[in-house]
Amino acid sequence: MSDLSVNIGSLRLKNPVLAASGTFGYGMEFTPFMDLNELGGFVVKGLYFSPREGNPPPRLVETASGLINAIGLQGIGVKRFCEEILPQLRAYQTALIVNVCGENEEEYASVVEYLNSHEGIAAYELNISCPNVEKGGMCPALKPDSTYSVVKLVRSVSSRPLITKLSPNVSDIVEIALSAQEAGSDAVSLVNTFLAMAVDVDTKQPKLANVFGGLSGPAIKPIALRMVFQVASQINIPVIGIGGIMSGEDALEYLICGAKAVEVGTSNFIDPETCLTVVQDLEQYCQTHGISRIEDIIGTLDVKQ
Amino acid sequence: MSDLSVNIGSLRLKNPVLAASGTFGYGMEFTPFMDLNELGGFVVKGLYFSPREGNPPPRLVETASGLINAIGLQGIGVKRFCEEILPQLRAYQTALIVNVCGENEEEYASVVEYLNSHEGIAAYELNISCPNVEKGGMCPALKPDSTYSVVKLVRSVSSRPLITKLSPNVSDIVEIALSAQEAGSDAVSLVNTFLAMAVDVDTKQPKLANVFGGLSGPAIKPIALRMVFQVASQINIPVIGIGGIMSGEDALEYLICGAKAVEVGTSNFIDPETCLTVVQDLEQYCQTHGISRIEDIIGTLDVKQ
Amino acid sequence: MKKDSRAQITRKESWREYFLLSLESPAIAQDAQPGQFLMVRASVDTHPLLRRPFSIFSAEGKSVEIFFQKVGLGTRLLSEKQEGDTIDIIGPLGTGFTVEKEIKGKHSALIGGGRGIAPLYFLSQKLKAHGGTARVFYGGKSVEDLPVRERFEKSGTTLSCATEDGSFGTRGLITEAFEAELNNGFTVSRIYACGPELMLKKIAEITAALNIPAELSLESVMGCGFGACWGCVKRIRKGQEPGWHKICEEGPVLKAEDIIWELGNNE
Amino acid sequence: MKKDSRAQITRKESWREYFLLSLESPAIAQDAQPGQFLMVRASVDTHPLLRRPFSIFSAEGKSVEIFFQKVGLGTRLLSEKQEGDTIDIIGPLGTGFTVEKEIKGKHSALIGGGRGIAPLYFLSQKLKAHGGTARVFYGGKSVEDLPVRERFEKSGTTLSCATEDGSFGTRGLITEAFEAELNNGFTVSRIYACGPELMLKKIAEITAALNIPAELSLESVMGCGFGACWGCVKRIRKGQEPGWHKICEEGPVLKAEDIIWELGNNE
Ligand SMILES: Cc1cc2nc3c(=O)[nH]c(=O)nc-3n(C[C@H](O)[C@H](O)[C@H](O)COP(=O)(O)OP(=O)(O)OC[C@H]3O[C@@H](n4cnc5c(N)ncnc54)[C@H](O)[C@@H]3O)c2cc1C
Ligand SMILES: Cc1cc2nc3c(=O)[nH]c(=O)nc-3n(C[C@H](O)[C@H](O)[C@H](O)COP(=O)(O)OP(=O)(O)OC[C@H]3O[C@@H](n4cnc5c(N)ncnc54)[C@H](O)[C@@H]3O)c2cc1C
Ligand SMILES: Cc1cc2nc3c(=O)[nH]c(=O)nc-3n(C[C@H](O)[C@H](O)[C@H](O)COP(=O)(O)O)c2cc1C
Ligand SMILES: Cc1cc2nc3c(=O)[nH]c(=O)nc-3n(C[C@H](O)[C@H](O)[C@H](O)COP(=O)(O)O)c2cc1C
Ligand code: FES
Ligand code: FES
Repeated sequence: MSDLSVNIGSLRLKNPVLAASGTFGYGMEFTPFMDLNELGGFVVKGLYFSPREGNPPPRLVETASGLINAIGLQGIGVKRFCEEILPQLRAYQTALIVNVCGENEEEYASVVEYLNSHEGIAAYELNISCPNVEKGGMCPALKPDSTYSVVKLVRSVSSRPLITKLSPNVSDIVEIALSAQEAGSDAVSLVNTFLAMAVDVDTKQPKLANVFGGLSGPAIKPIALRMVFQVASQINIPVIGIGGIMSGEDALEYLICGAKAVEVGTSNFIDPETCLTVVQDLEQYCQTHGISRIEDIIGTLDVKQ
Repeated sequence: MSDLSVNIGSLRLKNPVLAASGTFGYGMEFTPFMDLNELGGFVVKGLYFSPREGNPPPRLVETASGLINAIGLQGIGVKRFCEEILPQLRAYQTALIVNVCGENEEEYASVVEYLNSHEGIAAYELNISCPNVEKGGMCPALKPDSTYSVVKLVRSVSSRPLITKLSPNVSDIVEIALSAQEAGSDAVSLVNTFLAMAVDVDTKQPKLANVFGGLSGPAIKPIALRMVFQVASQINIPVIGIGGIMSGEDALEYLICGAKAVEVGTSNFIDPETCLTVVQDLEQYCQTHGISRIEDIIGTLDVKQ
Repeated sequence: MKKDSRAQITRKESWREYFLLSLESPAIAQDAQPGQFLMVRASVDTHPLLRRPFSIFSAEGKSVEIFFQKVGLGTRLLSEKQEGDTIDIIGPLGTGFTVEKEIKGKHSALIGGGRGIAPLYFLSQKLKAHGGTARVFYGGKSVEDLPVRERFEKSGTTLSCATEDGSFGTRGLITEAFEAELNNGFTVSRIYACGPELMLKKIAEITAALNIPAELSLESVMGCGFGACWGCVKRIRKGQEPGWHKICEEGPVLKAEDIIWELGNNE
Repeated sequence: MKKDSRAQITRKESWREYFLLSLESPAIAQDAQPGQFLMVRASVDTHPLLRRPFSIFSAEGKSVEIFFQKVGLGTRLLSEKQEGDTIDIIGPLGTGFTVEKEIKGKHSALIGGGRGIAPLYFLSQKLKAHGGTARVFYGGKSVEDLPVRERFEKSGTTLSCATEDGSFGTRGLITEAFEAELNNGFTVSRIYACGPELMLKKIAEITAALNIPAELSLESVMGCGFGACWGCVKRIRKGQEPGWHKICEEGPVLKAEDIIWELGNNE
């Protein structure tokens, strides 16, 4: 048995595999398929302070090896989450991370303040990068200053480790990651989805009611991996890699590029057991390659000069 | 027979289908598969002033529904092009567009000045967006000011229509397109490839000798289409849509989103007849939908309010 | 709800673009209820990415059947599978048709349009098992779109067919055939239907006017099928609240009166 | 060079992970030369994206054959094709082996490692047709890696086999078996080889030392196969100039002395 545990700042994970926000429901949806205790952790669906309606359907469209979604963060709001869901989740011995949303900086802060007083949450993931809420995909993670400002505020009210989730829809993701680091974020996770669209040529209408949505899945992996490598080479806080992971091999690419952990997203829909398969694949890889601690392979990309 | 012709500024194309630079060689490679005269036009492989070695192999890696390349613009340089290739291409009645490269602004200008005096070229496509040349993917198209500056200079020396080719690796592609327009570009084409990478987990080495490469193919279509729609809605000069086109349906998505023409890239490798199939598909679509001029469907996306 | 990544195809029948596959999957077969569905993986590696939803055509012993029409890449790949191949399925999923105890001795109409016939065979069997009687209305463009009518006939179910081109049964839409029967004095205590949205909307109107309880099986683009993606929502009433609710959980079968027929939702 | 999008599989043979397909494609068969290759489309829609290169195993009358090993997704999809199915191929491509007039009465050695045997059957037939004699050295890990040895035997070609585990022929690498023969006084005027790079490099060393002309068939990742992508380059000499040259045009068969064996290139 190899040691698969990793540390994301003060947060210790039993293995580096997390389920990504918005693709794992509130966790309980996956209990028919797995023992949640075997996960490194999971990030619940993005929560605003109040419940949200989300976007009208169609909300999903498939593309080549990819999926565009425009759910629009439909959700039950932070209060119902704490009343109805959190008590069930406390039964599990795995890192529960809450994905925190806000229409403005104050809302992010009030979600975190509300959650602070509830037990059983391991960390917050600050979702400043959802492209589906505002038309045109605007969000704080597109600019260093808006990133800095919201992270700084939330960091000041948060009693728990803070992971800032970055957007890939930028020229220079390293610059944004540095802003998050400077503002006190304990880690960054990347990437959220790529702003995208698709058209029905017979009706001449967008295939999504919201026109734009976020592209995820294997199609985006090569771009997301590049971003993770760039960010991990330039910042000091831990990086969590996200984008198109369906197998242990995919996860290993991210770890080798410098990610301390990964999140599995879209693949949870296709094979709800993906997260566990990835954990098993990592274990297997360590055995085969004689690696006693998974941490030893993080950031070991062998770049010739 | 519907009228498939379109105008890109003063450049008249017999149909809106061009072959994209770097995926169609110098044109002659495709004569076994088609009559080049049936194309709207084609863009030859990027040319620097001098011949270039390109990057060491491996230069290609396949990903989910995509291809990463790091050719590094290997090429024969502008002089040999004019001596050896151009005379053969003059035999064809189709728009020949030269993709112009440069290590600095002066080189772009000297390539264009050299070509100005040679007959048989319909337009220049300014490649300020190749991610494979500098490590880390730097290029003028990442910033509005560097875009403005090189376009302005080249526009001042060019005797032919100028199409500026944009990079998708930016936060705000509309801003870059506006800079190109302001600097006098006659049209913009988008997108070039997405900066990407892949890792061999057994050797822990990057799968490309150059580490980074550019992602193309169907995987990127949803993002590229979104960018074309955004740019076409905001600028006045014509837009040429590029990214993942393999069929007439793909091309139609771009036209409906506002592209006046499209370029077919990676698909030329897979089915060297793609460009012609797309032309036939467009003709068929026009017949079925009773459209007499293809220009009538450009920018007709039906977005509900 | 179980995942069975190696359900074996034990029998395959095909008619032009329609296919019926028998899958050996004991745990799923045992739990299945009429109106529930499976999520089937049809992809080669990463493309097409998502599973595809199919109603359960029948469940008996160790086997479940699915009946589908080839309409795109996923169904094409599935149609190329052979007997002996295995496929990866998740199920049974969703909320199916309700068959209450009071159905005993009562008469139901089951209306299926095209591939929408898929969940109605299983339902007809269950209704009979509970002592009810069922009459099935089965419509399509042409006789070729009614491939499974013999399954109903063999099981002794009364079947009325309609085709748009008149090549089999009455000419016209199946809803017209159904309305004509109602006008002829045909009475039912319950209606179940599955098919194109326009057909379902029409049935909702008819049954609302006559005050007959109706259950309709809806389609929706499904990302996961088990409540995790929030992709499959439609505007429906759940208790008092109209809102975007998940069709893979609250449905695919819904009470007609709970469906809100509005633009961009169910049309 | 032609594209044939409907080449029919008229015969399929298979051994564990090896497959031999006979494809009816008259125009391509007619032009094919030993050492040339086909680009074969194995994708479902957009994935895996690129065509796959395969040497021409034989060309006779209206048919070409390919022989391949299942190593990944593309070859797996291809291995699942059945007799009667059609596939989309482009060919013949590249520069094959040179068989000069002077070959008449001369003796050649053909060395193939694993799936590298693919182009050598066609070559052995051509050599014979030109009045030369050919001895084939065929190596693999185990006897199961030598599935097409009977094709050579049937055609009356002298065959020497080697397996790493000693399960057939001499034990060891095929290059060792070949060297042993040379040491035993075996003389050849020309050597042709195809197989893993390490094997080819070894052969280049042996033949350089003995001053025997050798032609080697290289592999490379190919984006197009017909000179359009510049993806397949290796460092080779072309005339005086060493540079990155396209293997799909200058090769896949190259004179041993034109190949520059350097790190990141051919190893
Ligand atoms: C709960 C449920 C049960 C179903 N039961 C059956 C069944 O028993 N038999 C059967 O033949 N079909 C059934 N369907 C429809 C079936 O899932 C789709 O036909 C199938 O997913 C199409 O996949 P494809 O890859 O072949 O087509 P695609 O290439 O994905 O699409 C082809 C066409 O079908 C449409 N389409 C794709 N997915 C869906 C969807 N989920 N709902 C509606 N339209 C869609 C597309 O918009 C497109 O026009 C059911 C759908 C749902 C939601
Ligand atoms: C000119 C030429 C002729 C060839 N002739 C034959 C032949 O006659 N029979 C035969 O079995 N194979 C032949 N090959 C190799 C064959 O093309 C590859 O095995 C095939 O493309 C793998 O496809 P895949 O999708 O199954 O594997 P992938 O999933 O793409 O890859 C599986 C493994 O094979 C390696 N690989 C992939 N493509 C290539 C490639 N082009 N060259 C070398 N390694 C590769 C990958 O790095 C990976 O390790 C030839 C290659 C070339 C360039
Ligand atoms: C349907 C769907 C819903 C999502 N919802 C959220 C969300 O609520 N919060 C968030 O930060 N990311 C959300 N994401 C983004 C994912 O967490 C992840 O960053 C992205 O999908 C890329 O990973 P993948 O390619 O593995 O899916 C969502 C993604 C999908 C597909
Ligand atoms: C192998 C390869 C070489 C390319 N070379 C060039 C080039 O020389 N100049 C250029 O502007 N774009 C180049 N491109 C980018 C394409 O022209 C096109 O913008 C991109 O591939 C996206 O289109 P696609 O998805 O249809 O391939 C190249 C792309 C590929 C795949
Ligand atoms: S299909 Fe995913 S929630 Fe319904
Ligand atoms: S494979 Fe494309 S140039 Fe050789």
